[in-house]
Amino acid sequence: MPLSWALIASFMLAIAGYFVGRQRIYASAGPDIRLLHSRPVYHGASVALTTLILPLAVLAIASFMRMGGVIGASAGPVAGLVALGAAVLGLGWGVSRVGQGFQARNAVEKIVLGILILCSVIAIATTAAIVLSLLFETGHFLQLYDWKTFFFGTEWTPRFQGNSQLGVLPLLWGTLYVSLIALLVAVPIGLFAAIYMSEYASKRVRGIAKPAIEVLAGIPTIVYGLFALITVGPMLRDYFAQPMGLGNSASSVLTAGLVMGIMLIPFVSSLSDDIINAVPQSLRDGALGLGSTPSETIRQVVLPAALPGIVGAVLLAASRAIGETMIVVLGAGAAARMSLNPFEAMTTITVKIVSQLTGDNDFSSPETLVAFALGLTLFVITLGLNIVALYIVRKYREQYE
Amino acid sequence: MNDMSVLERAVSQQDIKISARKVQVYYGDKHALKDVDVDILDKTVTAFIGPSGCGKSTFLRCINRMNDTIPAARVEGEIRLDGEDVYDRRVDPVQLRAKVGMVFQKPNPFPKSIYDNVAYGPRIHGLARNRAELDEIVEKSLRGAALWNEVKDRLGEPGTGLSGGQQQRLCIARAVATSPEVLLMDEPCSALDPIATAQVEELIDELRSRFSVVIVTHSMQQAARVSQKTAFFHLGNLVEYGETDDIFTKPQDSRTEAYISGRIG
Amino acid sequence: MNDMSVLERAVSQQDIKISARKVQVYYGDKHALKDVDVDILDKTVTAFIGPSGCGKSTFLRCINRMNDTIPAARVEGEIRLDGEDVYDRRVDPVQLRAKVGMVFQKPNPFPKSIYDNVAYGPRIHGLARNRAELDEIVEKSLRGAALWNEVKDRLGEPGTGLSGGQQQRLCIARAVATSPEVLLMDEPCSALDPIATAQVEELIDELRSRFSVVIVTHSMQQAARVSQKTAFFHLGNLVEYGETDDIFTKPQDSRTEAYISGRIG
Amino acid sequence: AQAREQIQISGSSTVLPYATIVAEAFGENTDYRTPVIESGGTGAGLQKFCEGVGTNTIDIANASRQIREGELAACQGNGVTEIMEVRIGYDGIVFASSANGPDFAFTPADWFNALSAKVVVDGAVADNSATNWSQVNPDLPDQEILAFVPGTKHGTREVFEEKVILAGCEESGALEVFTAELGEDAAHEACMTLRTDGRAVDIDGDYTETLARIDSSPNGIGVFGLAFYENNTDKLSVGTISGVTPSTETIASGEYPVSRPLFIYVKKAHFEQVDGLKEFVEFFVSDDLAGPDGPLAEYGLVSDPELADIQAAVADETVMQ
Amino acid sequence: MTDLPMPQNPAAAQPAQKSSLLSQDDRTRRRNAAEKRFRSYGAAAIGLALAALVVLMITIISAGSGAFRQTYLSIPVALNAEQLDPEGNRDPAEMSKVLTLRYGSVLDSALAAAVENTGIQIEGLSDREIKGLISREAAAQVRNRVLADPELVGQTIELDVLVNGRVDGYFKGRVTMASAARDANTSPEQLMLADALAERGMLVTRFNWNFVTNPDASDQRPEAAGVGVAILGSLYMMLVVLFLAVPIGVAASIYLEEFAPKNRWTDIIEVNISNLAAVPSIVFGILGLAAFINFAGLPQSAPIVGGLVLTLMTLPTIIISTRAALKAVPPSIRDAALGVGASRMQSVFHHVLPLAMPGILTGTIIGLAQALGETAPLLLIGMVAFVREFPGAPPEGLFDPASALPVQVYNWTQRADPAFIERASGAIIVLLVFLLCMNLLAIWLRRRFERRW
Ligand SMILES: Nc1ncnc2c1ncn2[C@@H]1O[C@H](COP(=O)(O)OP(=O)(O)OP(=O)(O)O)[C@@H](O)[C@H]1O
Ligand SMILES: Nc1ncnc2c1ncn2[C@@H]1O[C@H](COP(=O)(O)OP(=O)(O)OP(=O)(O)O)[C@@H](O)[C@H]1O
Ligand SMILES: [Mg+2]
Ligand SMILES: [Mg+2]
Repeated sequence: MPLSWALIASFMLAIAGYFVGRQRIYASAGPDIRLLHSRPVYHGASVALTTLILPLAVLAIASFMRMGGVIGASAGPVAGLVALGAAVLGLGWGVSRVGQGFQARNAVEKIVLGILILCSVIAIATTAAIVLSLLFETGHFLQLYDWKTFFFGTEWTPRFQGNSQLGVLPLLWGTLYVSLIALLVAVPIGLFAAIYMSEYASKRVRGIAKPAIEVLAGIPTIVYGLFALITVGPMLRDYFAQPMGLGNSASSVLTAGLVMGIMLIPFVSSLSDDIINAVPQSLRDGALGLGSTPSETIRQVVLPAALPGIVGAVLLAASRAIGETMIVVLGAGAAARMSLNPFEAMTTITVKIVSQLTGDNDFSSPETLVAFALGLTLFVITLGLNIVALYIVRKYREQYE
Repeated sequence: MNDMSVLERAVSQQDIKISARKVQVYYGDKHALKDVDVDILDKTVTAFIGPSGCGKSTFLRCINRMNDTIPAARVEGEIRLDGEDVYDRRVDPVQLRAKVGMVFQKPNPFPKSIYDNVAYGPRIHGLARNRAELDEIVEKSLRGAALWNEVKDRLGEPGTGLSGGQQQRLCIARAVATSPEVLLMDEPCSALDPIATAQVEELIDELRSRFSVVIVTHSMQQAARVSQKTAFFHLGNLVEYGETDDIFTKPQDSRTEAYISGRIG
Repeated sequence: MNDMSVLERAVSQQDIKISARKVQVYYGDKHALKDVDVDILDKTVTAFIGPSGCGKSTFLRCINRMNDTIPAARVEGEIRLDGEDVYDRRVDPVQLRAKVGMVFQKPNPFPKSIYDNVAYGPRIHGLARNRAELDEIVEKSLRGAALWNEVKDRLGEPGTGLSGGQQQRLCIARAVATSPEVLLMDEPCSALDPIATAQVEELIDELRSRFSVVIVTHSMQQAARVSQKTAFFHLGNLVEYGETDDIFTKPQDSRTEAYISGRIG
Repeated sequence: AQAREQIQISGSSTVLPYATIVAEAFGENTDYRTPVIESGGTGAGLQKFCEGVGTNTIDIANASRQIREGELAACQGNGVTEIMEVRIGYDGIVFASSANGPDFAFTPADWFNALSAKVVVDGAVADNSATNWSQVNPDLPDQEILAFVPGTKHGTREVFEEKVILAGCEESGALEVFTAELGEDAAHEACMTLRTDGRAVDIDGDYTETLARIDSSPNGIGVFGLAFYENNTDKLSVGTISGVTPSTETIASGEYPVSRPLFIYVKKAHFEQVDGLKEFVEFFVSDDLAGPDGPLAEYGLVSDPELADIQAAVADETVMQ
Repeated sequence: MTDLPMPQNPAAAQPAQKSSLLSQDDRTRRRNAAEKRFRSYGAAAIGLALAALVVLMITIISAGSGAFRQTYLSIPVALNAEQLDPEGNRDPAEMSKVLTLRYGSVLDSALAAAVENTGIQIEGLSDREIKGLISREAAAQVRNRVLADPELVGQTIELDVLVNGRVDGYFKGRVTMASAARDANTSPEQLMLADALAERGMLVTRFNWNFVTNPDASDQRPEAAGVGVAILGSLYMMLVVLFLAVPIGVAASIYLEEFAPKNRWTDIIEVNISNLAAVPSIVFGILGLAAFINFAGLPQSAPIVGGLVLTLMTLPTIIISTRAALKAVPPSIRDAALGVGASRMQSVFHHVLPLAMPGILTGTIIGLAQALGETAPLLLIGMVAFVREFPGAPPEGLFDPASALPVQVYNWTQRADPAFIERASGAIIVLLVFLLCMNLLAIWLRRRFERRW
């Protein structure tokens, strides 16, 4: 493992560099270190960081070339040596920079900023990678299948023998319907729970209720799915759908939506609770001092101030709803259908992505490849929704202090 | 109108609006207010003075039960508004606070437009029947707080974008707009320039014809100018309470004298 | 030492510490500060006075580039500290702010202990070699801000649990603890009682021997008491700037006169 | 490349239980490590299989159907050329209802008439309006029609459509009417299109889900694998097809019509690189395991009557053409 | 009101306009009713959420607690030398040629002998039913023991063997005489035999550590299956997620919220991140397969790949909640820090970040919880698998095949033998305990950081 040795050696050098940097600055600072631009820690850190960055870059490039097949496995030791050399170089350079005039804090902060930027780039890179990995296969799909039928078809009946109807509309409808119901459950409950926890509940109640509700987010979705299948579905059918003459399907959009809503409660409640809690007390005092009731204060002052964060929480919940599979499969069934009746079985895009990818279909047939097209379509749709949400938040955003 | 209020003042001077008996406040273990007894008269301006940290704000917050919002705070003793104990279990703090308005020491405008800031109270208390009436209340309150001219063209802008002094006047306007019976003002003029201060003092004088006003101030001059009664607090005790003129000219307690003459803090 | 500082003051009186030329500030479309030209001397107390909303805080925040944090704010013109343009691209605003300390209009203690509030600046600037030195700095700063006696037994408690005036003094102590070259104080005494005010004024006078102090105040008396130079702002303009005595006794501009005599606001 | 110690297998979830039984025994009885068996569907398994040759690709793909032309082409395109196809036995597909309900004796025609979207009424094509089994066939119980059929992702669906519905279509004579009206291709399709009014419920999950659905809708009849049924005889009662009760024997003899072969596909190129791969394949089809008395048959796999041929082919490392 | 004629007696005029504090006027009453309603909505919401939790918990625990108990049979087994060591030289290499199948027959005869010795008479009890009493795992158990100590051959040893899943289910109430009558895999006679053995103390049901420590077992041996490998796999993945997702997520949020210029680009990034949260988890699996396995050449079924995929999946959750938390820190705190000469970096790391900590931890809790329970993306990278070998110690172990707890649940719910349903619920309990341990730390931390300003 020459690479990991190079890595460990670089780390050792960096640690050494830290102490050397500090030593040198104490030595060169003269009697009063207060005159320095930066504290000695920063000088040490700047040496350590410059020592580390070069070898890390070398190793990253090397492993990337390795993956891309540009270099073979035998190049490992060479890369290790190069990395080690780079570390030594970096150390030398770092140490040589240390001195009275050197703005070590700025240098360190620049590097840290660089790291922060790199981290945010990962999010972008992920998106790019997702789009790329979907785009390629979607292209294959569209070569095999007519795009008009895909986008505007109202029927979804894949067949093993080919000649399938692969219209996205019924799936899209099911996705929106299920998510809507889930949000109708999760948002009011979650928001009210958050309000109660942050504004009314005693510290103890909050200390227990909040983590307890968070457990809901951690229960595997298959448990929810079975709950929907075994308990909620038949209950809805026997007590609502059949008496009202709305059908006798045990799996329904409503079942899945209700159960999914329960799962999403903590997404809304916990995040909103943090945000509401962060609204300064002085705002509450202002409203209470005018004789408004706590609920008026919350509705008219606290919630508007917390709005951007709450919208973020709701969006997150909506996102989970759109991306959920197990609950829909077990709760709402697998039938692609466009209907307004919430007691009928329907299905969602995500479910079909999973089932087409994990089914027994020919992997190069449109029936499998459609999963990628579905993924991309969903991606674009949620992108649109997010843009709208951002716009709305911008419009209603209120800044306090 | 002014004549009338003068007349009125003369007759109602002696009505006790708020009476406090043996009020104690603790913040956790800290005994912040000790045995405060005071009678605040109706249609009178009462000034609370005393060194920083002596408990003026604390006592003010007791009167309209704003201390309820501080978990660590504990109030003992009795405070009566028009003879009714405000800490009675049946009392609704909301109704109490509607009657006893408050301006806080740190300006705290809502993150809403200037208009909505002022209209907030009238709206929740249903003081205006229609938009025109509401507009009128808002304008009157802003004028009273000497802010109208500066903001009349930007009523829709957020209140948080105002300068410190403007924010404070906005908060005064907001409090006045609900027409409380008692108005508690915690250093309302500390961020204001002399002219704005003068305007606010004028407003206070005008308010006095209708409500009782309690004002915390660090400026002895201001206390002398606006108040009829003055209470001097020191280290959590109400040391002396009486006619403003008496307090400033012939204080009974040596600590009051020391403070007024600038010797203790 | 006092003799020395008097001596020193005499010789360095004329050193220009900060010079501003044609400073314009816009908040979005709002032109908040217009063509401000001013020279602030070293080892001098300069007072900014003017009606609320005239731009005093805005100008103060320009000097140490705190306006950088308001996205809507745009600064034009030139401000030089010791002859160096503070808006130069090469200037590190952090270093600038370490040299030019600030006390804000609204007290804003960190939600940390009182000790940590004061010790924060010295810690990040490495002003203390060890805990004992740090303790000393904290104590000295708190004493200077006239807060030591009130908090010496509760240094570990959160700074946000203090009374308004105590918070303000805590912020002063925090600013003083970093030993800046220039100290900008935005209405530092507005929440303080006369005694604390007097102590802070004393502190300012003491600081003057080492730094340049700029203070925004609404109290003409205070300006007269502590400052050697006074600048009068009105509606975003610097109307008049000169020796404090001159401004108060023989103002050149009619607006200054009107303000001082209490006619415009 | 370096050798790998552990065999990696991927593919059909129908084959998975058999593969795990073999893998467990293989790990227990040999010095090789127990293979890792993923389940992700036949398609995904074959796709991984066809990704290429080398130790970071899988060695065996489990399949509940034969590899398709297109897939084979993709394989070859990626350099996976020497593929061994090993049939490990047959999977029976059965129809079962709640154990508490009446027993059913079906014919394929009953299924066609109950579930197809279009049926022949009085010699003309009409929408299916049957609501009870007794309307389809007076011999069947008077129970509401509700069938839980495998979703379109399952290979079982294909078998169900071809061996039950299409057979029933033909048997009932509907195919002729359809052909006359719609033409040959469309007629096949029309036969196999299931009704969408909620009487034929697609199950995208697995047999446990079907079982749970029968629990909550006791009128339902589900499609199961033989092995699953045999493990749950206390909850299910199986229906006969044309008078034949499904069992490993009736399926092996060909009496019971609804079954399909199961396969594993093996990369011959990995015999060198992966420890014990060939031994594993041989172990899989050995009499001890895949024989009629072996644990696989006991679990529900229908042992291949031509097992000996398959053993020979494995021993010879015969690859597909 | 000032227009009123001057009242002679002010006290008399007052009551007309003054209301008592003790009695509420109409409007106040209405507002208070609204307040009560609002508050009760809140309480009801919490109640609902907690009720849902309780119902789910009860379902899980009642279904899964059985997995933690297991029935064993202790019988004397004569290890017949002819069968187990045909060569007779006690050479482990030779003896290992004997398959478990042979051991099965040794056990069968031991069992038959044991039943005979006890003198239990049960009408209609067949040999097959006696044999079927014990698990198939038993043979492997004996074989391992013999191979470890060849000298045992020829002796008679006392063995504790697992009983068959149905019989085990009978002692846990899952199987009844009535269901056994219909069940092809057991029979009332077999259960009666088991009852008789239990009376004699040969059959005991006791706590089952093996469930936590054993690896998965094949479909024929539900009684031997455990979640050992899955726990390790989940643990490894969570370590990867914790060490990657949290720092990266927090760093990205800090950059976007505190440093990035507010322009169209940051808007795009913002939208993009919330959109990533909406990407179905299986798509991350597609990505993981393409990027980490096919492109980067990481091994199949490895926790490292699972961890990376889950990291990408949880990042948006962490970023969104962290950004919201950072946004909620009042600007005056930043001003205060900048005013004493702290750099922006210092103001963020010294003041803003600690204040945002509760929100960050909430995001972390929720993100990790989600990652811990996720199956779909693991489907495509080969972690939804039957794995019997334990992965090694990290860091190398991260590259060994492993499964994960939700995968184990998913797998077991698909298996035919109903005994696996109980195991699956048991695995869910383990998963929840795992989750709870993870959360407790975060919750404790969050409590320390929580404050209002
Ligand atoms: N963030 C901001 N956005 C928009 N306008 C602002 C902002 N801050 C201040 N202003 C406006 O700029 C003008 C000058 O404000 P500034 O805070 O400098 O006044 P000031 O002289 O300090 O007043 P005060 O004595 O009341 O504090 C005011 O009209 C104010 O409304
Ligand atoms: N929330 C709190 N928690 C703990 N102690 C508090 C709190 N609020 C105030 N105190 C303490 O109670 C005492 C009285 O505070 P109070 O705010 O009433 O003073 P004040 O008279 O208003 O002073 P100032 O003029 O400075 O505003 C002070 O010592 C203060 O430190
Ligand atoms: Mg106060
Ligand atoms: Mg200001």
